[in-house]
Amino acid sequence: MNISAKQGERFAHAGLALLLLGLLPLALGPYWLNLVGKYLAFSFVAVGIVLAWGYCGILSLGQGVFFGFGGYAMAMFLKLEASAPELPDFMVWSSVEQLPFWWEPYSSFGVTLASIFLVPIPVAFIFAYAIFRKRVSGVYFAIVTIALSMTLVVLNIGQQGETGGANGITDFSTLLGFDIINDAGKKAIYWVEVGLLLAATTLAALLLHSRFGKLLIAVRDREDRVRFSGFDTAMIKAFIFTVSAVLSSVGGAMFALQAGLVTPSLIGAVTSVELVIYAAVGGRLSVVGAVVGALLVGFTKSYLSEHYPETWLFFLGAMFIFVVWVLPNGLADLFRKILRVKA
Amino acid sequence: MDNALATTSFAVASQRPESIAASQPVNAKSTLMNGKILSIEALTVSFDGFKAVDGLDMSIDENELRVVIGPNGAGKTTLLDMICGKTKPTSGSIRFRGTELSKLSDYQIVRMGVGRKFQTPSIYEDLTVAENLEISIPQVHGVWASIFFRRTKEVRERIAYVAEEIMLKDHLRMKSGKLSHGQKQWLEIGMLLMQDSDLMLLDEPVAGMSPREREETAELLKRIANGKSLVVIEHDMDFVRSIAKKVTVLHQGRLLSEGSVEEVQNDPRVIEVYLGH
Amino acid sequence: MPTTSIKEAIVTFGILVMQLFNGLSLFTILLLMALGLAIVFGLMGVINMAHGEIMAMGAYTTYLTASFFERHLPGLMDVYLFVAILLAFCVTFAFGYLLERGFIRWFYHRPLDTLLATWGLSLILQQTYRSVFGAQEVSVPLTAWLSGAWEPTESIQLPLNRIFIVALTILVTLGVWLILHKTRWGLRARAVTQNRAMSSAVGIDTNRVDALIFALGSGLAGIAGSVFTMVGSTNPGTGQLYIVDSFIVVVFGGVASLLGTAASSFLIAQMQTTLEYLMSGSMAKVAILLLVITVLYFRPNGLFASKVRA
Amino acid sequence: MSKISRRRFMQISGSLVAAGAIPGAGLLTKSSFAAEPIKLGLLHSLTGTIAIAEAALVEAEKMAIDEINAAGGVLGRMIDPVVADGASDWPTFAEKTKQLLQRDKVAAIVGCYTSASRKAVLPVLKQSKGLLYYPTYYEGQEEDKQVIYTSQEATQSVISAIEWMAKQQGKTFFLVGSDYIYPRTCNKIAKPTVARLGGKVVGEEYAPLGHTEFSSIINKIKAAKPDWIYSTVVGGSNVAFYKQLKAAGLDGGKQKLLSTVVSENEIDGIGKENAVGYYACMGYFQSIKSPENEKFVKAIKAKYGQDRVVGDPMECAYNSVYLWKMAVEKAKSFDVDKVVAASSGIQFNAPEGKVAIHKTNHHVSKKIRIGRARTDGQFDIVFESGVIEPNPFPKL
Repeated sequence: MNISAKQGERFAHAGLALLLLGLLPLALGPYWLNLVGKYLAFSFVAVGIVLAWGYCGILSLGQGVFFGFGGYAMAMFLKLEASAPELPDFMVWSSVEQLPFWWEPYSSFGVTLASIFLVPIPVAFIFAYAIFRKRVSGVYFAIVTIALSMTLVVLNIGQQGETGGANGITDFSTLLGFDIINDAGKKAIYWVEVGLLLAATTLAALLLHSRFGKLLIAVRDREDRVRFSGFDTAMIKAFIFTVSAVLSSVGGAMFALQAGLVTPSLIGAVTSVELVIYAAVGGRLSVVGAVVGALLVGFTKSYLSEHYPETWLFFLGAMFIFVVWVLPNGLADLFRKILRVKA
Repeated sequence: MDNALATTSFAVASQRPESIAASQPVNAKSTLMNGKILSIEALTVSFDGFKAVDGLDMSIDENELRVVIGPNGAGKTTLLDMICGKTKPTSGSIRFRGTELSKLSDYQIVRMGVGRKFQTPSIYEDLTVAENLEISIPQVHGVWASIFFRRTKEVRERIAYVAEEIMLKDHLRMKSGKLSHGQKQWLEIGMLLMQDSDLMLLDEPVAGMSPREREETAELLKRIANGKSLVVIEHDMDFVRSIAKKVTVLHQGRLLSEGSVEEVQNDPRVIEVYLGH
Repeated sequence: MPTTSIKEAIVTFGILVMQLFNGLSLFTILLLMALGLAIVFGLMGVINMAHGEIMAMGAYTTYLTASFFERHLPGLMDVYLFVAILLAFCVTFAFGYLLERGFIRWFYHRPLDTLLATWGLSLILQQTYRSVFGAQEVSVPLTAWLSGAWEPTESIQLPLNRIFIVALTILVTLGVWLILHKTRWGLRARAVTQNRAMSSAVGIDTNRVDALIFALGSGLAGIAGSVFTMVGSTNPGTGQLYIVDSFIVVVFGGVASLLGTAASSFLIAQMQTTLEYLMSGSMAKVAILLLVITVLYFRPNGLFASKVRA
Repeated sequence: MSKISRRRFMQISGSLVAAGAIPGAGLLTKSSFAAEPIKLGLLHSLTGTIAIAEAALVEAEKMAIDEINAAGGVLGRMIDPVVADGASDWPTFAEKTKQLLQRDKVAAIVGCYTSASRKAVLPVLKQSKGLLYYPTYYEGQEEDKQVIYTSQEATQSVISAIEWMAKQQGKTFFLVGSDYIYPRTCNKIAKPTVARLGGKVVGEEYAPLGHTEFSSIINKIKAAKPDWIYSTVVGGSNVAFYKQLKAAGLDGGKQKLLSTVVSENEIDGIGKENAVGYYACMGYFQSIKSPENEKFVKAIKAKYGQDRVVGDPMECAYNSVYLWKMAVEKAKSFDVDKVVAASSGIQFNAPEGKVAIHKTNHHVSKKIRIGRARTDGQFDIVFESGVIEPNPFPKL
């Protein structure tokens, strides 16, 4: 079967929607569906990484910063709801007697939602634009982002009275009064999550098909040339970085809901590197591939560690090497080859 | 006689560049700077103490096609880098129609109307020829404008026109990475045409081309020069002879000689530099 | 009482001297840690995320050597460290050579993929250590003559093992510098890393040179790992502790510059010891990371990158 | 396990029970599926940074299970351990708890080491009505319905330790810890205790988790010249801290050091010669002289090798399995609520002596001991308290 790239892509998007809306919810019990929900939270980040890294060549090892931000924002709201009218328990142990001022806004769900979507925009944009204007790129950018995420982890753990420290924020069970721990609650969150994710993948695909999408590729391959066509490439890069930051933040918020806790490790370097690997496994040039990659790596991790608790890292490591070595453009490439999609 | 002229022009050039320009016919598109599109004064740049360009004075007229030659390391590419903002000069000034360029960033310089073609063809190999040209459309430089950009009839016509001009109209749908080396060079020139630059800086546009392609390129450049100013760096003297009216010779970051092809070729300093090398 | 105040002053002076020594010591530790990476990453541009695990390999080699000496040559325990350092170098050098030939070289044209593939490798190595040596830490005995401290005055104690590390680092750094700048091989190595095509054209076997540079970098990591058993812990995850710090040191200094790596180690070490004395450890770490970010902002290619013609 | 192998396993274990034929147990195993093994979850980090400390606990737990199975199991059923890897990642702990409770349907879980991992699994325990035996000393401040805490909480060890230290020599203290909740809570308990005893805290320092460079902190200690250093530095940092202390001349001579986190297992990594002379405060030491302990240590060595050492958390992990078994037998049921109810007041003759689960607060009352590290990596026990009641929510 020979199909064009455009057809192939539509096919992939439709397949993804079918998988997430139909097959998985029908086939899986609540335990696995909840795990799928957790992996899907990572797939938001993976989509952002495809946009920023796959298409624009920006390798950020600090996506965890925004993932963590979204997660903590949501968790703070849930924790306040869970402990109201008292202070959150970890504050009590740490002798924090008054709610820190930066917690105040998170007692409102509207503000929490808005901040998950909006706060990353100025933060990511200003940070990225300043850095890209100075032409910090490649590994240097990766190191700056990794240093940033490490800084935040250390700060977060150090301020345990206000952030929950190494324990993170745990033990919340309701969202606006709805139980989010039981199976029905989890399923409702799953539908919201899938809705958001499909919206994100669709928007990402539209973005990539616009002239801006071509511009991203141009920046990735020949940034100089783009500048000498009169573009402020720092602006382009900062924009796509901001988009990926917002996606990460939304993913983090979904993670907090699905996993029922947030911890500093979400912000850290290891999570960030793993997230890049999710995208790489699925295919750094495929939005759908990124989602599938996150699902697949997450599933593999859970499955292997369940059945080979002592040796599963061997398999996981081997899988990463295999994918990078044999399928540099990830599983999406494999599908393209199988379906003979024309480049 | 030739020698004498070259000497005078060199001497004059290093002191008051305007005087030469004044003796040239002026096609007054802009009279802001006595018909000069670009004027460079006392331009110097040093890398860790090494002066790649050293006190250079030079100017380009509106609608002029100037060729810059010189041995390796003469500072030719560095000169173009400074004009287009890729490298910041240590001192001196570069004025484009009266505006100082050395303080602007590269993309701002481009938006003023200065285009640059690099030594090795610098195109987007993962995009098609049409997409390469489309990205180079001027005035649509913002992020949002790019996202909501529509490929209108005008756009398509303009792309078709330029593609015709650069002899690639049959390859519009092709991934540009698959073009031949010469075609890539043309595509990059085409991108400058799309940009509608008034001053085009071309670094070795015929490198790696077959003799036939060189001829076609020479014709192309001559067509372009009708209405735009061009600065071309080139090694191939046959090619230089076929397009140049006026040649500037650089050596060790300084201006060595300036004049017609014959004048500089007979300049003893030029001969010494080339043969002594 | 004047005598107490003099005593106080002596103590304060002692602390000052020891703090300065700490700075020096940390400088050499960071330098030793980053040296291998400066070669592998700085010169070759290979991002090897398993570099930390290669250090751990050096540490485990040292552990095995120590166990062997304890069991079979107890009389020679005093010199086991030298044997261990040498062995650690040889083992990791050989591993590095094989790794480059069989693995890394497939990724030269895609540097960021190296990062991902070597991340996978690092997982495998960690699990290997865990399976072979157990998840717990192993203890590497300290040679008798390196335990304790040199006490020039009553209030100053300078740990002997740290003095040893300072000396060793100076030796190793000097050695590396001599190899790279004073030998024919070093000249070739630098030529290859700067212009592969040209070097190959003038008849240098670039494949061999690549493998040897990578092996040298790995060998240096092995030495570092071996030496760090004296001050730190040895467990399957040891490598992870060092890798990010090493990258930060190398990048901060500006890649492709051994001098930069040295200078950046020095700066970070002095900052860290001073700040840790003045504020809490966490805040000191935050301050240093922020400094790194700021410096990279103003000098995007690191502290000591030279301005070159584009 | 495939169907066939499971059936075979049931046959084998069934015949084992029949052969074991403990009087009384026979009555309970009359129901038709009596021979089916009961699953017990063992949830610890086998990979990642915490595996250093946690992996050994699984071994002790497995040994307890083997012993119990060899003696006929619990309520006539064999215990089938289900090991899960928390991977030193708290969300993974939550995921694995869910797996153990919802898919493997374990009767109880013995697991977790860090407080963070325990906090992560609490909501899951609550949701799925699980039961966790938590075998690690920790900072207290918690009393969850679904958890039995089988090691000492902070007041039990910290207050005893400070009181003992204050009696030995001068009363100035320097507190050093890793920067997270256990050290900070311990120090929060230590400070008023020091004040109550008329002593003085001359310094309090925290190093980031995983820190390996302690020279500046050591200089601060030298400048403050305390009589005692009270350490709650954990994990790999510990190794670096002890090695560097020793090298810097703070070898426990003039200024003494006591830690509430260094057991024999940690000394294995620190190196015997680096730990000599430093004190540790624990509920259990391998060098305790009692028939129960000698048997325990011998069994561990027989199973896992002669050079294995046993530390406090391993012993508590071992106890946990037995405490669960006893509660199940008392409740005559595997039902979590019944087991929890039956746990109240249960006593076990552990290797460390008698430990008893508190009537109400889910913690254990036990003796606390202080030991001084010897050249062979073992401790000379220099102090043994009376039985101390747990007090997870101290008024300070």
